[in-house]
Amino acid sequence: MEYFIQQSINGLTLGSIYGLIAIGYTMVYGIIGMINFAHGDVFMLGAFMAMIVFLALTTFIGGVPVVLALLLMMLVAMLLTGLWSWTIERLAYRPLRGSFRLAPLITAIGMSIALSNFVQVTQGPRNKPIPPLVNGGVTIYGTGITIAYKQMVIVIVTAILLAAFWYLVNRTTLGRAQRSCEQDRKMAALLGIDVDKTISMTFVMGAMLAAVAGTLYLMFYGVISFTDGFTPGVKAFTAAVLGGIGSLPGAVVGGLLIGLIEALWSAYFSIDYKDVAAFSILAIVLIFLPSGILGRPEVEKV
Amino acid sequence: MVSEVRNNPSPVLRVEHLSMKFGGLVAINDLNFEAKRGAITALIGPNGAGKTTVFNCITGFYKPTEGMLTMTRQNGEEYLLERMADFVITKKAKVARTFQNIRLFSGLTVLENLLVAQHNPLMLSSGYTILGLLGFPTYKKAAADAIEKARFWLQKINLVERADDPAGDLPYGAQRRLEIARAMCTDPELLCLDEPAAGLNARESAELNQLLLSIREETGTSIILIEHDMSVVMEISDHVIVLEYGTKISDGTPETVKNDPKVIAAYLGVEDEEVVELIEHAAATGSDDITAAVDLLSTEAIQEITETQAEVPVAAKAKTAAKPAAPAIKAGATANALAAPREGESDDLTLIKGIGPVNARRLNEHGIFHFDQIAAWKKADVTAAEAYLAFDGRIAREDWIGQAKKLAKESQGKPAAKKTGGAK
Amino acid sequence: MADIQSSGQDSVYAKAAKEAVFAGIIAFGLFFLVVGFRTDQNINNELVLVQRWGLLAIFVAVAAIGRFIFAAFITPSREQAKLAKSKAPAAAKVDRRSLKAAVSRFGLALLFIYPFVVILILALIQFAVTGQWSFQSGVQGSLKYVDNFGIQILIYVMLAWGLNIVVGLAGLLDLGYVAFYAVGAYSYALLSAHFGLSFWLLLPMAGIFAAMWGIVLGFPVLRLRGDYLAIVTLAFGEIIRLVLINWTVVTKGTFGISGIAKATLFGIPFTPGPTGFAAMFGLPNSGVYYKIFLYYLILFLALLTAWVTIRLRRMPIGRAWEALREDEIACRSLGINTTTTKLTAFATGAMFGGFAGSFFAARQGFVSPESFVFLESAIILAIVVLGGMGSLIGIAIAAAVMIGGTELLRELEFLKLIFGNDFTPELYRMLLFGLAMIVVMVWKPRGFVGNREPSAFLHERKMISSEFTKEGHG
Amino acid sequence: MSETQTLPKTGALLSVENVETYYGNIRALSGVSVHADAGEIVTLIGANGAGKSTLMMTIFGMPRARKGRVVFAGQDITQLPTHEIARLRIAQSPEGRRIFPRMTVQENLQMGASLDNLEFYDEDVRKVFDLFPRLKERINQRGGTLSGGEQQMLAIGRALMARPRLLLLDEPSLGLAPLIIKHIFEAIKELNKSTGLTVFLVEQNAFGALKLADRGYVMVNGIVTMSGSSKDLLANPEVRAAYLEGGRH
Repeated sequence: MEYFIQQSINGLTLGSIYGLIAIGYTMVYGIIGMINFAHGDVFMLGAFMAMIVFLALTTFIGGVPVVLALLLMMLVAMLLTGLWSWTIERLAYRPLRGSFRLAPLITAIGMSIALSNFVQVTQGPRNKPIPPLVNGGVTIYGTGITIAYKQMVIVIVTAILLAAFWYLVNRTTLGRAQRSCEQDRKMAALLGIDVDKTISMTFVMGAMLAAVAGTLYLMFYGVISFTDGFTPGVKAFTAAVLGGIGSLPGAVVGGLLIGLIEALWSAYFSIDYKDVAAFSILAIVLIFLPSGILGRPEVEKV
Repeated sequence: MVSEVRNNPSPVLRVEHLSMKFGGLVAINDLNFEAKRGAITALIGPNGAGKTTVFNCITGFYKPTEGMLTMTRQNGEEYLLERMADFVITKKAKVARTFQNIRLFSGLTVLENLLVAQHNPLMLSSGYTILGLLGFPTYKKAAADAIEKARFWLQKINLVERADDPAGDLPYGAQRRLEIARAMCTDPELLCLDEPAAGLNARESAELNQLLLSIREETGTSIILIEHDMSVVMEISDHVIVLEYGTKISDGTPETVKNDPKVIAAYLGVEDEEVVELIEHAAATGSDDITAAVDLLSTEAIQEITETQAEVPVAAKAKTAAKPAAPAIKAGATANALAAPREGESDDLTLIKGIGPVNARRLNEHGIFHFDQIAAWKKADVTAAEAYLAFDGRIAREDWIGQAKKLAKESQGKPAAKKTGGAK
Repeated sequence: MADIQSSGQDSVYAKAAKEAVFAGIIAFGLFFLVVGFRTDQNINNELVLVQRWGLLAIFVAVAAIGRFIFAAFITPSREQAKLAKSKAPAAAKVDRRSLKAAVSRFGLALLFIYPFVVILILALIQFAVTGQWSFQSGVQGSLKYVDNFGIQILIYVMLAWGLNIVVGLAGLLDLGYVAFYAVGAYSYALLSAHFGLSFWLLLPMAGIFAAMWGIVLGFPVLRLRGDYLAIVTLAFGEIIRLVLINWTVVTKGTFGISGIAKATLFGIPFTPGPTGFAAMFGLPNSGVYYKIFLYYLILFLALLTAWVTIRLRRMPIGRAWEALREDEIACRSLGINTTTTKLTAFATGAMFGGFAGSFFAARQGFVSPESFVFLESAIILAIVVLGGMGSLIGIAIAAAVMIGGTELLRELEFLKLIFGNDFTPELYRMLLFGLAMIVVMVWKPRGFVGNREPSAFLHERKMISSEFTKEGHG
Repeated sequence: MSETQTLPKTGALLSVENVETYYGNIRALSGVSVHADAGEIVTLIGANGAGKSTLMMTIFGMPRARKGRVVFAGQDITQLPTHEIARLRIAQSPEGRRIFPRMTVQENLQMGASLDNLEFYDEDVRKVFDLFPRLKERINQRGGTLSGGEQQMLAIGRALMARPRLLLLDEPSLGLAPLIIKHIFEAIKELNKSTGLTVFLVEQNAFGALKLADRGYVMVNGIVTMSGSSKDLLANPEVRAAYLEGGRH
């Protein structure tokens, strides 16, 4: 039982990161019906930015309190990753809006390839290790279950962000504009909503969450490389689809589920096949629930 | 063959206790009706009455919540449509359909659209592709036959010339016809048409009626059609079923349906008491047609408007309303109007750029049939014509008179040319 | 945009300058961290920052100047061209069909003589440089060109043509196509290693295995629509790769399987020994013959794919695929079983992937999961879309441009003379590939050849403009 | 066609001049001119597919007119982005209602309110609820779960939240019971009388629409074939014949 709980905690930590990235996929999909393949690489870019900010802090300022460092890393990464995402949308996706549906998918794949190779070219192909930021953890009294502080940071930051995000989407004008564009873009425009701007903001918000996920990922694993966009990206995408693409709570649920499946499968069966398990469960869920767990069933209009 | 079908009034389709619910919404509620073999059955009703949902149940796109749909083929085989997958219904039970918002394969050519419809027999003759791939002659012959069949239907719908153009490039009316021809290429015994006349102009509507009648005559196919619009239906259908809010409110011959107070109420958006009044009025005036009721209603409405505008005595207003006094429409407004076209044949006025079929027909109604008539128009005539066509300044701008002069000269010069021009 | 006409040149430049400044600021924000700093490892394996302000300045300047040129010159001229185009009467139509026929005939002829042309050209160059006529040196030198360009491009042409059946004709988005390529490659590698079966026997078997996998994977997922189908195909691609990595007992995992038997020319092996090809025809020993043989083999396989595709398009099944892409509901209303139709498309596409896979194994003599990553699926899909879905010629052109172009970058060693010895053009290969994908797509969203050729005609075969064709929902 | 178009009628709040609109290659409107003066109710009647809804959407630039122009309150809005047209306080209750299905009634109404000026919000909501008390009962229900009539009321209410100078209504009677239609039409009339709201009404239900409107246009296949005062059109035998066939000729 202890083992199970321990593994579940590990799974939830990982799942939180997936969930944060998955929100970016699901929001973009919800609003323009496009799979933003470059999102995983935007996440990787966010992690790189955080890493460079960290190095800049230690190089130019010296000892900075960990909390402050983490906050700064997150903020700068969010800001600049948001800017990247804004630019990507503006250059590679917007010109293709309303045309052929596969075209933006291809530019997204192209963007994904270009981004990861851009980082490789400018930052070099090797892994980038940083010294551990957050050490130690607590053992739950009377059990062997330990929770690392960095796990706590991840879960707490994710929870705070999700709450803030939920507020933004459900209680603010921007959020309302976004939801209206998601449900009926044409009608939203008829009501005076600047659809282009709203879509841009969606990309920026998704990228900001991915940047936070990147920072947390960097903090957790202590290393990042230019190829690290793909696997978490695909996992997060899987999470978004599993939860029901287009649904925000679905993305979080899907992320946590994928994290749990991975952790538990590695614990009880085989660590080698953890990804196979995640993908297989995705396929099985979709066969029985063709729109994911919390997705809206697609009504075929005749 | 056809007469045999006529004399045999067995139902081709029986719909019993059909209900369809979407969540809490009841789209169809305990619907019962029969479509007779070889007959044209019309399903009418206001928008949102559930007509298309009935079609979707018949053709298997929706599984009804309750009820039974029985299709009886000519060879006596019976099929329970509610239990069959959509494509099997077309393949085995021989029910074909068209769609309200035309669903052609817009990137395939007109011909290819008709070939796709012959998929199942062609699949067989190509030995499920394998024999065809190896170049067996059976497939070659079948493919040639399929093209011949397509050509037959293209001739029927008057689209042979455009066989090699993409279906998406056809004008709206032609797309509607093509969709019917495509459905016919599946050799159906029951053809379900969803608003086939929507968006067609008068001439196209008339052609469509001819096409449907000839389909019934020549192939013995039974037809069920959804129409929004009663007048089209009245011309060709043998049997009419009226739906409102998913419930059948009337069922019978066009004549009986037409005068059913419930139907009138559903279409005019008036309440039942008013309808009773209308019926009584109709009976009093001796008119058995719904138009009498309409006349009464509109006269009342005009009165109402006039009263709200006040000042002018009511009686006088009612009088103006009684005669068609729209300044826009004045029959014989131009000086040289004719009672009928000379030699019974009018020129094709649409050859004048800017007139178009609608205006040509309206001009005909006002006694203008020939190019030389337009060519002879004076300024006053132009003003009058513009008034009733609601075209301020267009006649002069587009130089109809100049065009008409030229065309009149041409048609006089070589009478043979007129024929070809008219045929276009 | 509309006010360009009225507001004159000055304001165009002013506007462009404003946009250039804006672009510069954006570029500064984008590149400030990732270009302005470089992270390097020091002797203790710790990361240190290297500052590169000069490079950052170049990036910002390029963005600003580029934007200025675009806003000041390119956009207005494009607007004008558009205006002129809409005003001018429809220009005389080029007879696209005869042009296309000419291109395809010429292309085919070139493909057949390509190895010899290469040999001849190289020999001539040799002759020009050294004054010695040495046919043999041409033969030796041609190895690289036949292999890296000829065979490499043709593999992608074949794969893209295979995927085209699924994506271009049936309109089903398959993001895991490389899985079938892997099935083909491993079928050949394993069966030839364990049972010693010959290439010619295993080639069709690999295709059949891949097709079977196509059906097995396709059956449960084909009722999914659109992007759900896309992600599940991606997942299956990944599952197969992961199984190949982890099922070490059979696949040897990431080490891969090496020493795979080569293909033979109907029993004649390409070995240096006395029974080998070279000895048999009295030629000096060389690896080139095998490459040339492989070149013709893949050319044959690719043309087989094209031939089958062309034939199938005129069969009911091919037409049903295209109809499915246009409108699935209408298909069902015409009595077409859309599930089996989709499955056949999936299986046929997979089969050609399998053929290509077994060829790949025979060519490399080595297979490992590394060759079957998602990126490969993405590249193949990109070629299909860039070429113009459904168009065989367009796809071939796209493969030649994209694959040939990136291969060409390997050849740019001379750039080292300019940028110094640290410069490795190969590093930029995939970066440029990705950027090219974006640029081409934004420039031509319908791909190089968007027109569709009808499968049957009554009077004359007219090309169908891409504005009418749809792309399917899946 | 010639460049010298007819001048807009003086005092017209909205004037659509010789507009041509295409969907792809298919021409949906071929030279349509209509106008609405401030304070009037104008109706456009015609059959399914005649192009009525296309005209409504063309006013908003979706799709954009290829020829002709749209002028609102003296300003040429033909090329203006859709959301900026909406911000000129032209509101539309479009074809098919287009309620946001996963937003509550209240949120739907909020969407209608001008985003940057919420000072009248409470007052406007109250007015809408006065007009359609049913909506008040359903305030926290999601749009998608409302009945057809309620959705129609919500669509009109949402349009009114923008404090429109011009209200475009596309088939408000579609699929509704006669009693509800009557109610909605009365509400429109009432608004027009009390606030001088200009209304442009598209209807298939020619009879009801003409009864309500001051003037009317008849549209057939993308062309306006008749126009005149409601009274005249009601008296016209062709229009009368069209009652039962939705204006087809």
